[in-house]
Amino acid sequence: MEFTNTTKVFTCIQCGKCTGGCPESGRTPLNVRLIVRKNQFGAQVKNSHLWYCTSCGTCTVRCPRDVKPSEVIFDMRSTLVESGDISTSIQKALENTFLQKNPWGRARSKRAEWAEKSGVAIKHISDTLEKRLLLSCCVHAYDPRCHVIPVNISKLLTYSGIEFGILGEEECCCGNEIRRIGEKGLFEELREENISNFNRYDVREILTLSPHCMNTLKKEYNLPKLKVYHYTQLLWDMIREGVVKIGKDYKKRVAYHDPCFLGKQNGIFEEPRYILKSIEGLELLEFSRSRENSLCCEGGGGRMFYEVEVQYERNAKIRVEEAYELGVQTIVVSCPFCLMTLEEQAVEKGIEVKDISEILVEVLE
Amino acid sequence: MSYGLIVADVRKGTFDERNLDLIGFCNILEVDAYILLPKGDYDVDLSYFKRVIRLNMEEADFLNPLNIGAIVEKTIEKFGRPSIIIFSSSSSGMEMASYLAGYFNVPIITDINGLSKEEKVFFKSCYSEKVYAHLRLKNEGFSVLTIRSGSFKQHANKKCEVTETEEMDPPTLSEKRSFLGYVEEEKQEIDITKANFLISIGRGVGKKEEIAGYEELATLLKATLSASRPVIDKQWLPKERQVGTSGKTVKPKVYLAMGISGAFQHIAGMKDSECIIAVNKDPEAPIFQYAHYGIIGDMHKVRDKLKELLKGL
Amino acid sequence: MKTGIFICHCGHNIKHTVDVKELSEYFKEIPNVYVATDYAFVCSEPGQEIIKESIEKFELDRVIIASCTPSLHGELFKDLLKKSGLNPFLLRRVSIREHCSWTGDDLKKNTEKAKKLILAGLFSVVHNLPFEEKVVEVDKSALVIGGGISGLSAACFLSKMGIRVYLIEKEKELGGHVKRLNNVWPYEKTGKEIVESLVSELVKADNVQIYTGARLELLEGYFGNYNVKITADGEREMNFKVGGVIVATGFEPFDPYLKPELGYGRDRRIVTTLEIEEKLNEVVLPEKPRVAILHCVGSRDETLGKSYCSRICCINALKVARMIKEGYENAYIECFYMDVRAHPKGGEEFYEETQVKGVFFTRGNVAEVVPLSRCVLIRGEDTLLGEVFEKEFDLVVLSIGMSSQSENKRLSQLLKVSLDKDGFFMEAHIKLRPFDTAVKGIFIAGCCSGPKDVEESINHGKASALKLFGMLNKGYAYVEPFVADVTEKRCSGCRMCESVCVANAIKYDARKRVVKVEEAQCMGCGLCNATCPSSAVTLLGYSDMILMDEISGLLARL
Amino acid sequence: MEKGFEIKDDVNIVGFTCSYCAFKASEMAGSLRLKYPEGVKVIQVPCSSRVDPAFVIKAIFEGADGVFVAGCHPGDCHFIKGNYFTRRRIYALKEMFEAFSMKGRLKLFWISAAEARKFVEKVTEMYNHLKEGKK
Amino acid sequence: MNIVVFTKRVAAAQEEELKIVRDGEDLDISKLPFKVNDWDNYAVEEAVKTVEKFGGQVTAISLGDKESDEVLRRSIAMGAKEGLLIRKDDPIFDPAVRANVAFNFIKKHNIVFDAIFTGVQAEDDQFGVFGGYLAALLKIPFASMVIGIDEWKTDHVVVKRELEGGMSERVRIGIPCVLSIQTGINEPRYVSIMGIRKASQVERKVFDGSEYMENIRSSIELLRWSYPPKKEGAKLLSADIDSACRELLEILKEKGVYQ
Repeated sequence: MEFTNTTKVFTCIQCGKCTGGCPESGRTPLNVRLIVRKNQFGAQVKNSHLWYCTSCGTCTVRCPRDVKPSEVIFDMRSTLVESGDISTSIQKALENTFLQKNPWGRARSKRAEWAEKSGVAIKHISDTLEKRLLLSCCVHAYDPRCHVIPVNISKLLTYSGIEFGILGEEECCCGNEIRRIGEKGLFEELREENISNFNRYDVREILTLSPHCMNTLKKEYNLPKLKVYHYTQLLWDMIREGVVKIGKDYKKRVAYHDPCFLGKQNGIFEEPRYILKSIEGLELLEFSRSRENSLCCEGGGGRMFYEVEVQYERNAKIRVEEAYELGVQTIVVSCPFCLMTLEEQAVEKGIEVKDISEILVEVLE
Repeated sequence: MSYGLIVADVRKGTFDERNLDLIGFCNILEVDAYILLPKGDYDVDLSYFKRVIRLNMEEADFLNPLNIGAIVEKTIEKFGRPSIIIFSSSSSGMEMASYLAGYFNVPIITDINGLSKEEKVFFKSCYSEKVYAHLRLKNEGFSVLTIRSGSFKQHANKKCEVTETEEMDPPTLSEKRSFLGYVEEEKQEIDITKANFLISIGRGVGKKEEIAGYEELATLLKATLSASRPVIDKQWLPKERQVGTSGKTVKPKVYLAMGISGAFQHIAGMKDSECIIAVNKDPEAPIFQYAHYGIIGDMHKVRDKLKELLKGL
Repeated sequence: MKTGIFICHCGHNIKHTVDVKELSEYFKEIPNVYVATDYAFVCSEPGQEIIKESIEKFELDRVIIASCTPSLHGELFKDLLKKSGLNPFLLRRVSIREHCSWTGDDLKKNTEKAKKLILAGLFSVVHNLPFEEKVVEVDKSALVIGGGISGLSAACFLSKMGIRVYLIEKEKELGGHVKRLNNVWPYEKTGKEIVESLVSELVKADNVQIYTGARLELLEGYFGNYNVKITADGEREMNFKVGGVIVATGFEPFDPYLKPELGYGRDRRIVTTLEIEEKLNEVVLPEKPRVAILHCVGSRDETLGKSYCSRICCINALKVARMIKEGYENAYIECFYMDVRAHPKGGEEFYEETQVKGVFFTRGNVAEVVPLSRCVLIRGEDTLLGEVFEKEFDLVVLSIGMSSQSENKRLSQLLKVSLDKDGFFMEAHIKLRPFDTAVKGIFIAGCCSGPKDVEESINHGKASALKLFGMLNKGYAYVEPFVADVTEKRCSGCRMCESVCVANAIKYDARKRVVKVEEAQCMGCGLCNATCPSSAVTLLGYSDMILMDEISGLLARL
Repeated sequence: MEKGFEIKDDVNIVGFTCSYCAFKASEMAGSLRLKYPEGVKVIQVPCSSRVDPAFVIKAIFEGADGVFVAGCHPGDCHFIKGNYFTRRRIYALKEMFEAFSMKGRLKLFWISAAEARKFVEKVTEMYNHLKEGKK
Repeated sequence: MNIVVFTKRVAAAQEEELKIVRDGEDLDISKLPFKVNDWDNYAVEEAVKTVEKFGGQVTAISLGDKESDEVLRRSIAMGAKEGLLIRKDDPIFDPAVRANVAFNFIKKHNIVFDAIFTGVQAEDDQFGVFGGYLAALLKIPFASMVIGIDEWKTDHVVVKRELEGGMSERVRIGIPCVLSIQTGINEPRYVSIMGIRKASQVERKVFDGSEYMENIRSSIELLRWSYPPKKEGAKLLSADIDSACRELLEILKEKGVYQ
């Protein structure tokens, strides 16, 4: 496939910073720098190479010339999407998202099924005063394992008297992954649907449960007046201000895994660590690659729906192995994608993977 | 008295078991069962039928939908009008039935899986088994029906005292469609999405050495081996065997999941299978929520037992 | 009024897309235009002769030259008018080359446009007044801000030339960054030695005042007469007067914490070039140390807002490599670079020598530095091989670049000198006036205007000093006559102009209840003119009448 | 002129350009032989803040289809903050223009001395916009 | 090579709980999302692929309410030249009626084609009749369950038909003909939203469906809807491995995957 280039690629100086930090380059056929180089000349790029990118954003964050290599990749993917030449699993995810507003194609009517598990009364956003919207990711909505996250957060909020509401079956995929897969038209539609929902219910702030949703709402929705934040930020505020009190200890060796979309792309490193540090007995360890250098779990950028050609050691496995060597008992995450990918590998090593809210719920007074 | 005309479901010289459903259907409706059969030595108990019409034609021509109209015309000429003409809901049965209905421009109901005799109402499933439609025929002449296999075979229990066998010459055969032959399935690359029967193994398999045993089991059962992501990640099986959102979405007739706990991404890739059988040590494994049948037990033991039974057979 | 219009062909440059003949014919018909003529090169000797003759012959009192843009040949034509006995401010230049013949291809349309442009000049030149250029006395003294290598060099030069020098330095000691360098390439001298020789010279001189721990608080006035207020040693306040200023505030080393992926501050095995140069002997290394040197840390990085090349860090990196190699013969040293820019003279040879000495060079901007217990792991791409590498080292040296001095922002407000987007002081013109600022009498020296190496900084300091000296030494200065002028009769004393004047040139006369303009201080922006509700303030040279009639000319219907 | 709906070929734009930036950019545009419509004519002012709203209005009265004021990028003013005054003044003036449905006929550009291409881009864009509007 | 493809817009019910309302008289599908019938999607792709190879054009026809325009836009985005909508706002349940309407439409407008492609069946009613019925009305040859087109000549095609038990047969069919396309024959291309937006610029002709309904009456009466017998969770086989395995083999036999 031939690709047209975006303007900024011409300023690339081929320094290799993108490739060097890329969680996929070097182990898969992906070489970010080479893709940018070829894109400058409109040269041939093997289609499959584009799909290794996990959209972790490392290249874009670090690029000294602000070329935004990941955007270059998304643009090139978009050419593939427009031509219809994409793998069936990606195709399915896109068609599902078009149809049911989630990539799994699960019924929209079951979007808020998790709410029944919470045991607390959850209001629709229209019935709230403060118009604080709790927005779940499609993963939270349909993956039974991840239901626990919205459940925990709504319990914590309800017990602390913080009002919030949900959209229920009107909730719709945020489109963060869709844009990264290259389906710009669909992203626009999702964005429009979401914005019209926010407007209809006069939403004032959005509590996002997934860093992916937070990222796109903050950076790609162009809603400057809307306050968007991640639940770890709110939880830390609640702990700091004594709204929730930690009453029990958690005697485990714990390592926190920085999600790409929360950490390196949005600079939220401290809040989750503050939360963990405020728990008695918990020993917080750090991975060798943490914070800005955190290792991507490979869940984003469409990789959840696409199986790459080559087989190689998964980052999640590398992560779990380091945790094992460090003697970590629990890997703590704050992103549903990380939870799914890491847990898959961690089970074998006997290491637990928990969402930060799960730990918090355990140690509350 | 009017009769039900069964167009036999035959293929490669065998008389398919599915025909029993057609006989059972006639029995419930209490109509005489006539059957149309092509040339050939079929292993069939003819006493089920009131009348057997042997057509002096090849099986392949018999199965050509372009001929069925003329055949039925000829039959009517000879034996009067049937009240219903029934086919099984097989690949060729459906093909012939729809063409025949159009030929006479008569009503047709396909894939009937139940009926209420008193009301003369037929049931057929719609929206992938989500609902049944209750349908009644209003026409005066005959209608064409196709019957889902397995729906009525238990009613194929009435024998006729007298079975008349008639030979009949075929009508002029259509030249617009001709049978060229069966396609010998060359041993091609495994495509798990096309397999009818998948044995899928998961993390529970434990060691690479165990894989061979499952390959053997699959061969014995003429099944295709697939796997969930952890097995693929370890490179114990090639990538194209992976079931799940990031692998392939499959819809086999039978999906035998062994040692798969049922992660969300995996379930999404196989939940539409017709019949899911799960084998897992953990009775709490989510896969049991999606399975039709379950065995709680060690997957290796089940494997070995099955192999033993199969070899013993 | 008697006006002469001279239209230049500029060879083919104007003629090929503007019908110059039609122009001169057209303007001949206009009343008060005594001469309208076109000529191949008006700026040539014969061209000038035509103008001179015409002025004399027709006793012209206004001259319009329609040719290239006014910033070219400015002095030439002014002098021509002076020579012809006409006040040079009665000349009006109209740009029909840069703004007309070169921007469109249609001869007809261009000719129409040129007509309007000349017409605008014709309409407005009527209001031009015969100004006299003003002369003021200058104080032969200078303020040097910054006691680094370029400030010291400038101060030494000025002092030697007999200019009184006030040198202020914000740190407790003079010498800046150079003082910390063990080895100044290519002098093979220590920085301390260089600095000390300059400082001792200054200390000996009797016309130099040095203030350390000092900071500029106020600078008011104009070239030749600046009032300065400083605080020294934290509290002591001082006031003095200087003729000119040299800004030599230098740079700040790049803060490597801004590149968190490089792990600075997380492990003592990750250091900067400056640190390693200062305390190489304090670093404990194995016998065969493995050392990685990372180029371009904090340079050429748009995402950090530092898109420039710091120029010195490649040589610094090479220097550090050589230093380590000298201390540890068996050291394995690998430099990771994007491009090696061995700028100064001899730099390329130095690079080659370093390669010969066994230092490896890998092209690739290191992506990540991960400190582990057994080593420091670096990850990046060898872009020439197209392969991703992970390599283990005992020491990682970050060759950090230069950032602009954070103090510059405050100073730029005080001095009214602009900063560029990177926070460095802006030159008046990068090539033609590299030591000047846009403010007369204020010069820049050294790294405050952008990264420079030691040699360049010294030269830059001296050059600035020389330029300032040249101006101060005259003893007097011309002041631009295009200043604001108040018509007292119209002034209502509302003082709005005073409130907007950035140059503090407008003073309120409480007795007369009107404002007046300190001509010497006025910068001539015209904001007051546009602000005055009663049209009492006029910016000479750009008066309302001039501009209004220029508008009419441009929009005239022919 | 007539009538508002008359189709007019030439569009007249008067630009006030600061001598430290936009005027220099316009000079450079010429030197680079960049093309822009003849209807665009510039007047040099010492600083964009010299532009009196009366100039703008006069230009419109005398038949200009559009007026632009071009100064240094905010923060880069030679006179330290002249262009901030310009910005405020032109914004106020723009509101007035909007009230008279003349939005688009007054523009404020930030063009540095180095941005010759931007100068051409901006004036051409404005020219085309106004020309469209005429039709 | 002119190919006409019939394509239908259906409710996507796979993931949903279907609600039977008004005492079984009606199905509530108002809240369901709608999409193109899966089989038809393959048929459109196969038609487009065929003309890409042999030239000609694809015409997509949909019989349904005005929203069915959506599947026409989609077909155009995939490569169909034009889209025709036979608009009939009340759903037609009886496949015989649908086929007769299509027949009348083709006759009335004298639509010329080399082949008509349809999906094997529609996801909603799952009759699987339309193609064969229409072929018989048109008196042209027909093949169903087509999983491959091996040869395409001026007067005939050779197609592969899927049979039971992993078998398939190859038949030769004269042109013009009707082919009912089975899923899996190809990999339908992805149609991006941008592609659909672009396709919307191609005009789709709309015809009033009732004009083709003269003298057509349905002989099938839809009495009511019911739910199938409730499916339990996994039925657990014996705890004893030996008997559990025997039971399992029985199930496999019953399902027809193992003899």
